[in-house]
Amino acid sequence: MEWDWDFVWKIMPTLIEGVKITIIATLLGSVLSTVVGLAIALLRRSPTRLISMPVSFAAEFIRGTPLLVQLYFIFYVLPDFGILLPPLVAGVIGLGLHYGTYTAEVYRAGIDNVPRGQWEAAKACNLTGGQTWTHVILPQAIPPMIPALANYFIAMFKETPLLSVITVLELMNQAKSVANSYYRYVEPMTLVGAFFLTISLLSVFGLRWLEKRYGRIER
Amino acid sequence: MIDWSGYLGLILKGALVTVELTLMGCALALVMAFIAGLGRLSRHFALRALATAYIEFFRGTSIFVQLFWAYFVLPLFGFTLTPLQAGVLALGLNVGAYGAEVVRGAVLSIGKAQYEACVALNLTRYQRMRHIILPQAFLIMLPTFCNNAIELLKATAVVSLISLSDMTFEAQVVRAQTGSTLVPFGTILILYFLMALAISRFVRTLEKRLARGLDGVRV
Amino acid sequence: ADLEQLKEQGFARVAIANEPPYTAVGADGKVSGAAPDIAREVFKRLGVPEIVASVSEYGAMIPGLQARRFDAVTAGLFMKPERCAAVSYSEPILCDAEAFLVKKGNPMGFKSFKDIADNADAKIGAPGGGTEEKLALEAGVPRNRVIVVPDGQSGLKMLQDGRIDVYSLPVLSLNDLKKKSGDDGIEVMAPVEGAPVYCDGTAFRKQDTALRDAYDKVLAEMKESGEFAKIIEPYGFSAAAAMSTSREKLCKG
Amino acid sequence: MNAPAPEPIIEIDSISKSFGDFQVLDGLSMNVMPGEKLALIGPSGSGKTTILRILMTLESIDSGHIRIDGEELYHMPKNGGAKDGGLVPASEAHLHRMRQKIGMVFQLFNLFPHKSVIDNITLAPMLTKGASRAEAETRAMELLDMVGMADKARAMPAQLSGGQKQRIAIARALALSPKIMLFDEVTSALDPELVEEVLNVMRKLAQETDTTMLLVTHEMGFAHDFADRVLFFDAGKIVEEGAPEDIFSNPREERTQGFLKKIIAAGHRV
Amino acid sequence: MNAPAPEPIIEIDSISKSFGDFQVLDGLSMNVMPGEKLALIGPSGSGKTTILRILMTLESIDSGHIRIDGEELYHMPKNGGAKDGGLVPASEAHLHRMRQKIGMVFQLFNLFPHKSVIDNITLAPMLTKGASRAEAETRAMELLDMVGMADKARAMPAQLSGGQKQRIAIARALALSPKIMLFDEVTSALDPELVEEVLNVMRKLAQETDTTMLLVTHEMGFAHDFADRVLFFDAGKIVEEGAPEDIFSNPREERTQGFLKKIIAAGHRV
Ligand SMILES: Nc1ncnc2c1ncn2[C@@H]1O[C@H](COP(=O)(O)OP(=O)(O)OP(=O)(O)O)[C@@H](O)[C@H]1O
Ligand SMILES: Nc1ncnc2c1ncn2[C@@H]1O[C@H](COP(=O)(O)OP(=O)(O)OP(=O)(O)O)[C@@H](O)[C@H]1O
Ligand SMILES: [Mg+2]
Ligand SMILES: [Mg+2]
Repeated sequence: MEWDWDFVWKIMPTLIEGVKITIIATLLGSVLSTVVGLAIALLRRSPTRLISMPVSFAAEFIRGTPLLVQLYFIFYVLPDFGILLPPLVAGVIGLGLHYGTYTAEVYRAGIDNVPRGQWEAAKACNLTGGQTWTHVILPQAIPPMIPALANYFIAMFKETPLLSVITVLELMNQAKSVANSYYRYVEPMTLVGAFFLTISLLSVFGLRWLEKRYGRIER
Repeated sequence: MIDWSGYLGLILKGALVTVELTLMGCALALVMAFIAGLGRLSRHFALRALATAYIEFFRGTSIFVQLFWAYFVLPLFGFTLTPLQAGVLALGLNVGAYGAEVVRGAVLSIGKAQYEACVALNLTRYQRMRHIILPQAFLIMLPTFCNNAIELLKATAVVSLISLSDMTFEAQVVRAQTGSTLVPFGTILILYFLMALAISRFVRTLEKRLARGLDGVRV
Repeated sequence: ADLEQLKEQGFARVAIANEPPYTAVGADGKVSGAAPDIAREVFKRLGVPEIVASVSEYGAMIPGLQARRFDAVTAGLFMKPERCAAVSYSEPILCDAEAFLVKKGNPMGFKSFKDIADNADAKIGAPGGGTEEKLALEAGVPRNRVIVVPDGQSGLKMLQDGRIDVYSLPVLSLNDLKKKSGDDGIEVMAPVEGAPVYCDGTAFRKQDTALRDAYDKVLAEMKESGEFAKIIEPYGFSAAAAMSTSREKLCKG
Repeated sequence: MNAPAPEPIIEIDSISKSFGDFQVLDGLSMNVMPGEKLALIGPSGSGKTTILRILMTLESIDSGHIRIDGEELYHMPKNGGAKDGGLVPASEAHLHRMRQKIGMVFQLFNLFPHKSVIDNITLAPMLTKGASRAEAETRAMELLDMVGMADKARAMPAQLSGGQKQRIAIARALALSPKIMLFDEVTSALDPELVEEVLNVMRKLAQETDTTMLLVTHEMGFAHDFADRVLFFDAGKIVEEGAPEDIFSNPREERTQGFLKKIIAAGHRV
Repeated sequence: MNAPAPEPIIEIDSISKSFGDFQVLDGLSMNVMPGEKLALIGPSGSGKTTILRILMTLESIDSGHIRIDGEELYHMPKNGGAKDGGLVPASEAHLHRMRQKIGMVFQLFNLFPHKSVIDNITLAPMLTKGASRAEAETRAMELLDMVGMADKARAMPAQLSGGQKQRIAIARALALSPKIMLFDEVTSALDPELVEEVLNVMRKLAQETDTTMLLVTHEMGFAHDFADRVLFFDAGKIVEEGAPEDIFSNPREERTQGFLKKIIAAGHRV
């Protein structure tokens, strides 16, 4: 089967429609996972075991099971319990929750990497808990996390094809739909691969820059 | 009346395929991780370039695209793989690329001090790697390898897309035949989680074994 | 593959869909259903004792055939001119008409794809790359109101949850879905006005016409003898419909 | 003079502290008078750091009482101050109030690496005392002057040498004007050549202010010059105490003698 | 005695070394005689560590020559030894052979944390000299005896104190029986109380073996006792050298005087 450029041009507009959805889903998913991750990280540190234990278990459970299956659950099972979400919203929630459990680990590591001496110095300066977090710990913890967070956003981007099972017409779904209508797999799949590869290679440079900019804090 | 026990048997049969895929995929990923990870640290430009290309390509393109390629496009070039082979190949190569970065990072994280002690003791390059760097680096790799293995386990769900009858696939079959979503998908969620748990238990035991006597070395 | 090869290996690899009653998978994992049952019987008479069926997505069937992953597709893959150009079909086997699954009483009054296009609020669910998707688009339903649904159960669920207003599949598939759901709040609207009756055939690789011709010969004998009807009618399919048309007619469109 | 004998500013009353199975302090008691300069010396692991950390509320105590300036540190009156004599464990708010009286300088400086020198110093006054930026900066510049670092006000900590960092850390602690200052081996992480500049600042401090100071150190020579009183610790107990001349020249206890001998042999001047 | 004057075991011949723009050594020359014990002292950043690291081939040189035991270290004869006088940069194999003559002990010990004490010591002899395990262990036990650590042969490094780790590091370097031993501030990372045990081992070593030793230290008292000759470095140059008595009691150069004064003021004994 040989490569057909005319076919490529013909399907391009359809694929670009898919790209748009893919990007929107990734951006919204990133925002949600950033928030969810911080919430999980802070709740897991709670001294109350009644809070920290269930949160830990839920996070471990979500992290140990495939996003694909979780999406099925959110989209097809939750309505039985009265929760009916539009496809894109369900997809963003799935991505956000799933990747939130990863970003929670990034936050945890970032917070743990702030030396104990900083907590103690904050106490010796008589700062309150809230002041310690906002003025001392988070400003030091967050910049070094940025590259790791960005890494997960890129991974999330590459998992958006899963949203096709809940009828979101993202790039992969558009490509499959095109492939199904014309019985040609090579061009759509290769284009999708090339697209992902391009974004990923660009993001490698972006990440390098982020690492240089935020990666280490001088002590 | 639905024969649930029979359908559960079907899902368990799928679980076996999932386990098989995970084990073989992990084995391939481990081998690739060491080859490419050490390749990136090589003195020879060609090896470094090759390893980098492999890593960036497989990390850059989505696992979905890789699967579709391995399954639908490779045969057009004359390589016909069974679904299982295609699945193991795509999963192993994909996760191996991520593992390679873990290997590289761990080797680099063994400080310059250990490297210098080796020079002072007149060990050769190979002896240094074999006796000093890798044994210490491996311990550092293990936790991340554990995460990678769980990632691979979860990614096996995607092979249902190339009609390999893994657990997710069988759940979809059961869903179509019985009309129930909750039961098959609830079951596999739990099974996936148990498998993930088994992986982390195994790695943690291994880690404890290897770390014996090393307390206080790693923070 | 040619017949000799298949005889030698002792089985034929066929792609089936995960869609009752075209295909059914028993609790013991055994594959039955109208399409595989016919294929099994025909191949047996051709001297190929067994079929190995693998469930596949509709969209993946023809590429899989081309990539030599299957020797044949027996899955309710309806004959249409474009498909006839891509594969070699046998004579018609399972015929079915398009139908709509709607809420009880068909509240929006859909009789045809055109009706859906005319109702700006209506959303229709259809399998990706399937006939129904194409019919809907051709009737003028805009892309954003045609929801690509991965499988029958998902479509049923989305209708029940009000995510779509109508779900389109062949009559028998929808009947089966409705029966399994046990839901009295939905009904099957058939036949859809203006939608042609479709028939599937067993699909072979484009160049495997010799195998296809051998297959046709046995199929014709079975139709003649009434065995054909005996196999497919319990699943609800009509043998008469299949025998009243031909590949030639269907492939012309 | 006929003024009544002043009250101790720190009263430690038979406190105990364990880490897991390991008992670091077992019923320790001691008093410190206002303005007193105290040196705590003793072998590694004897609990010197632990005492300072307890006073700074970085560790809690298992039993006993500590009074700072006449007020309980780890306890507070039941019923919000009703004088029925009952005590309950201190709330975070109580600890917060008590910490205003105490400042601490750490071995590893613990400057905030993401803030400039002046911001390190002004942060706490602005946040905890509600000082305006202008006030806080004026005071900070005075302190920087005192530690000889006025020209580095806008530098980041990473650009400073260890000795400079430690002088900033001292200024930061002083910015809150605590009544009590705790110093834990403030020179032991410094290059030998940088030690002197920090010790000079501390000598000045000891002479110029009447702040109460507790100092843990291995620099016996400095302890000698600096302290009004020296406490020798071993295994969580005060083995010997007295004026520096007595402790360093005529140690009574065998353990003290042994310790000083070792330190001298290791090349330190007394 | 009429034996001919022995050849120097180390000849350093106007070597230069820069890190980026920063020139650490600029045409430095010096010789060391076999069996000599040399102390290198001088302010921080003066290049003492760099010299040791260059001798251990941990850094390369930009120009100049070094001869160890009469053989070029960083160069080798062209054409595999043909005596045409031409030299080319040393190959890895040449460096490997030359390193057999030199051992080094680091400030931070650099023990292999995943190997027991005895394995740390036997590893290199078994790998680089092809010693059998039995031979290597016999020799290791002798060395452990010498450093007073025979009872810790099976311990892991993490279970040892700093002083114990450093004694193991010394034993490990000695296990290869190098002709030259390099020590870079081997006590400066230790708690003051642990310094003495390491210095004792080194004194013993200096007396008992005729290994050539180069020692970088800030412990002036120890340098005084240990060394046959003291070199005072500043900014990559030898400012002054001589017998310890002369250098420490009557330093000629102003820079030396200033340095020693500072060190003494910081509380170190000379
Ligand atoms: N957080 C902790 N957990 C467990 N043990 C601790 C902890 N902090 C201190 N210890 C132990 O308590 C003992 C006393 O420690 P402390 O730091 O007070 O000693 P020190 O007198 O300051 O010694 P050094 O001169 O070495 O600083 C030591 O044995 C130490 O190991
Ligand atoms: N790898 C390097 N890259 C850049 N500069 C270096 C490097 N190693 C050493 N230097 C610089 O070279 C100079 C000499 O360093 P060296 O470590 O030899 O000094 P030293 O005399 O051992 O000092 P110290 O007493 O502090 O150990 C210093 O200014 C140092 O900053
Ligand atoms: Mg201490
Ligand atoms: Mg040095």
